[in-house]
Amino acid sequence: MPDLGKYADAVLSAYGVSLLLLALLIVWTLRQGRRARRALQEVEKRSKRDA
Amino acid sequence: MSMTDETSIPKRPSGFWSYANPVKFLGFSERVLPALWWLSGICLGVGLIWGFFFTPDDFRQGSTVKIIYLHVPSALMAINAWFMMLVASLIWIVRRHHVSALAAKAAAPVGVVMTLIALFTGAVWGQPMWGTWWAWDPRLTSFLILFLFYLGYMALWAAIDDPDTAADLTSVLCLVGSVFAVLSRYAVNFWNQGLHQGASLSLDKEENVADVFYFPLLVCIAGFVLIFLALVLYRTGTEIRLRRTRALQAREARV
Amino acid sequence: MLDGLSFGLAPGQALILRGPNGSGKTTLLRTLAGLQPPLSGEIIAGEDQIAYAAHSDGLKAMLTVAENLTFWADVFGQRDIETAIAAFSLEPLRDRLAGTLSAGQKRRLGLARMLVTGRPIWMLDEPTVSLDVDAVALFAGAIRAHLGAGGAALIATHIDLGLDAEVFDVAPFRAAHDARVGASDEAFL
Amino acid sequence: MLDGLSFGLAPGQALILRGPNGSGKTTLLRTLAGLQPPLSGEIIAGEDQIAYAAHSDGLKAMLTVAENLTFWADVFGQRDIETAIAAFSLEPLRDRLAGTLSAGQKRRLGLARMLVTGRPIWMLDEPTVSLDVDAVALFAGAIRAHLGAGGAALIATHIDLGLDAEVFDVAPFRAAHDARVGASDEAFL
Amino acid sequence: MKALLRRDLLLAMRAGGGFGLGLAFFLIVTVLVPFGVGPQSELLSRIAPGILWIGALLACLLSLDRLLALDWEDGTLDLLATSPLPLEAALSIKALAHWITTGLPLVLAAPVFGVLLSLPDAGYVWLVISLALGTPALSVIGTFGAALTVGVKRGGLLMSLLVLPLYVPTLIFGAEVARRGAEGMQTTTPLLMLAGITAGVIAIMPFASAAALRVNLR
Amino acid sequence: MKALLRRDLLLAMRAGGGFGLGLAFFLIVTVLVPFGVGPQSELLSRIAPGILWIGALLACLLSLDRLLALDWEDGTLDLLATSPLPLEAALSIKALAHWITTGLPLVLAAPVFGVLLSLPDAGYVWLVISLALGTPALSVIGTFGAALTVGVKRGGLLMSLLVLPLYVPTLIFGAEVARRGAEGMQTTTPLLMLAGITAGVIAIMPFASAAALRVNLR
Ligand code: HEM
Ligand SMILES: Nc1ncnc2c1ncn2[C@@H]1O[C@H](COP(=O)(O)OP(=O)(O)OP(=O)(O)O)[C@@H](O)[C@H]1O
Ligand SMILES: Nc1ncnc2c1ncn2[C@@H]1O[C@H](COP(=O)(O)OP(=O)(O)OP(=O)(O)O)[C@@H](O)[C@H]1O
Ligand SMILES: [Mg+2]
Ligand SMILES: [Mg+2]
Repeated sequence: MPDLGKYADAVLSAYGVSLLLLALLIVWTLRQGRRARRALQEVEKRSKRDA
Repeated sequence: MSMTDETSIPKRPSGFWSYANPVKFLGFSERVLPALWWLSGICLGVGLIWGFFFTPDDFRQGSTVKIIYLHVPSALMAINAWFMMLVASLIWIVRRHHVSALAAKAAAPVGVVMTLIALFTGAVWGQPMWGTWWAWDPRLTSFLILFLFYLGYMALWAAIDDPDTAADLTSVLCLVGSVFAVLSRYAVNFWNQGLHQGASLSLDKEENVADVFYFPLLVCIAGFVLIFLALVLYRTGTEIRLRRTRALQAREARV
Repeated sequence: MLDGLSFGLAPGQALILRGPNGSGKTTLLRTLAGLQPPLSGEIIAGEDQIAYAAHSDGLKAMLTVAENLTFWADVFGQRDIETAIAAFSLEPLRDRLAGTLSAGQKRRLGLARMLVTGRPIWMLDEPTVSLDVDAVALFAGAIRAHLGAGGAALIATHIDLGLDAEVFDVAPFRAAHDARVGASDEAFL
Repeated sequence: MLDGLSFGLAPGQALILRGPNGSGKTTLLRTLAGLQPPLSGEIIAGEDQIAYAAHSDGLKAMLTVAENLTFWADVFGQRDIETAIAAFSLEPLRDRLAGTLSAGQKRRLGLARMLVTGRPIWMLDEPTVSLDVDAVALFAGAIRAHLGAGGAALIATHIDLGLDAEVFDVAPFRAAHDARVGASDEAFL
Repeated sequence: MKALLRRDLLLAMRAGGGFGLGLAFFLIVTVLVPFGVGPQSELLSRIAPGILWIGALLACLLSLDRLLALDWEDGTLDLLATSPLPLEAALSIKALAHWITTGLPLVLAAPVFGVLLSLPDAGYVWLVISLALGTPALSVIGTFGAALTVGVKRGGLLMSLLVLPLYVPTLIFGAEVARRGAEGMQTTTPLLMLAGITAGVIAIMPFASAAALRVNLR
Repeated sequence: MKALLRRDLLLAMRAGGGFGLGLAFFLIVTVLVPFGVGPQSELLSRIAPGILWIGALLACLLSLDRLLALDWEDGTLDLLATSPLPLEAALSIKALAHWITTGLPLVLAAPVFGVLLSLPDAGYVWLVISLALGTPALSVIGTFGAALTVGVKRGGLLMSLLVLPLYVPTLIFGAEVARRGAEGMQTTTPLLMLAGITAGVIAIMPFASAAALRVNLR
């Protein structure tokens, strides 16, 4: 851990919040993607069965 | 991915424009995405760790200079994301490729998060450097307006049911909003007042920041570019699947 | 929506469009009027020859009958609203606010609007909705006069107007794929 | 609107309301449901026995079929939505957003809503609009089951449901004065 | 009761923008002010509490439009009125849902926007407290306005005119709490007044709203 | 052209509230501010130009809702689009009508409301000049927002979100003119910028509006 001196708060919060936002975005994106994939598979299965 | 074994796909042009075909696009993104995820992870990891742990403090800014590794790449990408959306919108307007419109839609949330990161890190950096969280300087101001445009853009997509209408209208909005994207990048050149840094990354070596900061910064920028690409590609795939689900459901509803 | 459909319309001729609900008559008329781009195919005869009357009349409740007509006449660069008023016997209603008219009277006013456009090709979407028998006769008379003066008319309707016009049934031209699946969905199927 | 009209409804009995457009059927049903105060006369049987289904269904496009039903079940203090789903064969549509249903499917969902209210007296305003033949049969079956379980139903409709119900024509009871003249105008006439 | 609340929140989330739009409007008003009055932070910090309160109030106001109108258009209100739930309760629940989707995000986001207006450090706590206490009153009063104008076509501006005067007392005491807090003064008196207004409004307004709505449903 | 303008003005007068509502909203916002920031006249007079500009802007914004929606609902827009009048011209005229019914009354009434906020004497002239020069831009930009959202049900809040960022430059320079005028400073630069924005917007925006409206009419 480098010595951040009196600006430790600023630097750490900048890194913390940014990485958190990025992580949230990635998690949200992946979850949405997985859900969309599942929904599509379901409908495709159904439409194949009907066809 | 069962969409690939659909047989009734009409013949489309080859070359670059062939990726306008949703199926072809999905296949492509499926292939390159793993590499993109890994590369962006590596670049971000290396760049941020290098920047955070292994660079010296600046003689004036102290340790706050480390914020540069987040602030500059995210601000850069926030603006570039809008330009990417602009290009995608133009392609949609001119050639009416659905994938292009969906790519613009998919990029917006990524762009907002980049904007938020840039705003936050900038504010946190500004407190020690300028003595204030926020100043109404031209670059900051137009950047904030760009943020509002991102919100409006996403809200407009969400509000309109018909996807083609939504794509058209958001394209028009994107065009108009580009004014502010340009301003937030070049406002410093137009008005030379304001607190914010001018170009410090120009290729002209004289104006650059010192090398110790410069190289890790470049790696971080690469990381942000790559993660942006990965996210947009993945999200575009999601949008395509959602549209296909919708189309199939609409066909079902008839029966 | 509709596939492989083609027809021409000569001056002095009327064409009646038939077809079940949702078969695409309104869509066809809107496309011809230039409000929607056709998916494929082309329209000969400029848009500026066509006057279009939709399901809704575009009348302002707070303007009088005469004011409504004058407005549309001005927009189309015409001056004379008297023939239109006479043709649909709107004389007694002249200074009533359009909002106080009954549904049938409103419709008559909406049709009178076609006369003040001064355009040769009329496209009418279900013009006789909520008209009673007398008014339908008035309307048929107006159409005949218009055709006699060298105009043409394309009318989507479910009832018999007593015009000796060609009838064109759009039902057989329904595209094979389902109408509900909009053009935009197709790329994803 | 309607004058001198009176009728009773016993458990297990259905009554069909007939009458031309604008004769006051909807108004009568809304009055009975307690949404409008009657001008004169009285309603025996508490409002809290009555479930009312209007022209519009009160469905939310952004909720799924099951969520829509669960909501109304909760509001009426019921739990069971399965019988309702089964009665109108909504099972395959269960997790579809109501906004993506076709008009007929929406209507079926709106009718299934009656089942989850758990109330004995159903008042239905043109329940079969936009239903096809199969769905009408489903609906008639649901009505029969409801009557069999001791419920009652009051149905305003223009078509024949194939129920052995009494038919009640409201037309003869139209008030002498014009319906267009609202009650509030009368004081000034 | 719970069902109605759950449904309203679900709809706000699904329909896109239920939560976001009010907040976005608040943000915009806050951003506009420095553009309007100029960016001197000493001036901004003096007017910050008041402006934040006005912004919150306008954001609340503009989202009232959707509070009842959508349910009115698709017939839900008719059906709710014939359900076992008393209309007063239903409207209270809808006001609560409106508060959760609009007021609560405003309360939570207000400190962030305070930064934009250089709110003095001492002000943040009091701003949040006053908004938390005052915004429920805004939602409840707004429900009354919405119930009054639900039958009017494009009644948005009309509703604003009816509702704004009713908002004034809440605004006066709410902003007073935030301003005194920011200036390090005693806040007890306006705080009590604000609490009193909110409590009174919550107790009485639903009856007025239900009465107005019954007339409109007729 | 003239026919459309005449009709829109006639409708605004007959329909009740065309002229009045925007003005009333302006009044209310102006009245709310002293409640919010406290009644010290020295403070008020400093923020008066900015607040008056923001008030005018919000009043403009809220009346946009009716600019196209009514014509959309009753089919007039369809018919106008098939008329010989180019849609760009029709929309410019409608923007002009909107300005006459909303912007112009604001310009005329602003001095009166300036008194409420103790605007310094030197400020009145410049406030009126800046509003007269800036409000046409607000109407034209607003027409674009209205054209974008005309198909959206209850799109009022969404439209605000889209339009407000576009209003920012006008606001910045408009308020700057008024403020500098009130403080007795040089106003040429912001005045030129304001005039430039208005001219540019009037020249370009109608095309964007017409494009958006054509999409919505499809
Ligand atoms: C809330 C405050 C801030 C915001 C919104 C902000 C925004 C931006 C934007 C929009 C860019 C331009 C990116 C591009 O053109 O690609 C940028 C770049 C930059 N910012 Fe900030 N910034 C803020 C605060 C700061 C502070 C406090 C510093 C340092 C003291 C700083 C240092 C830099 C540097 C060095 C660059 C790169 C300059 C260039 O290459 O053009 N920023 N920032
Ligand atoms: N925006 C839209 N998106 C998807 N489908 C649409 C849209 N607009 C219309 N349709 C569909 O297009 C079909 C044709 O509609 P159209 O209004 O042309 O029918 P029509 O022949 O005029 O019927 P009617 O006799 O009832 O007026 C319908 O099935 C309708 O559902
Ligand atoms: N708010 C109102 N003000 C004045 N008249 C009204 C109002 N609401 C309904 N009416 C009139 O009351 C009469 C009865 O309407 P109602 O809706 O009950 O008819 P209905 O029998 O249900 O007709 P339909 O078969 O078309 O549904 C109509 O003539 C109508 O114009
Ligand atoms: Mg039709
Ligand atoms: Mg009825």
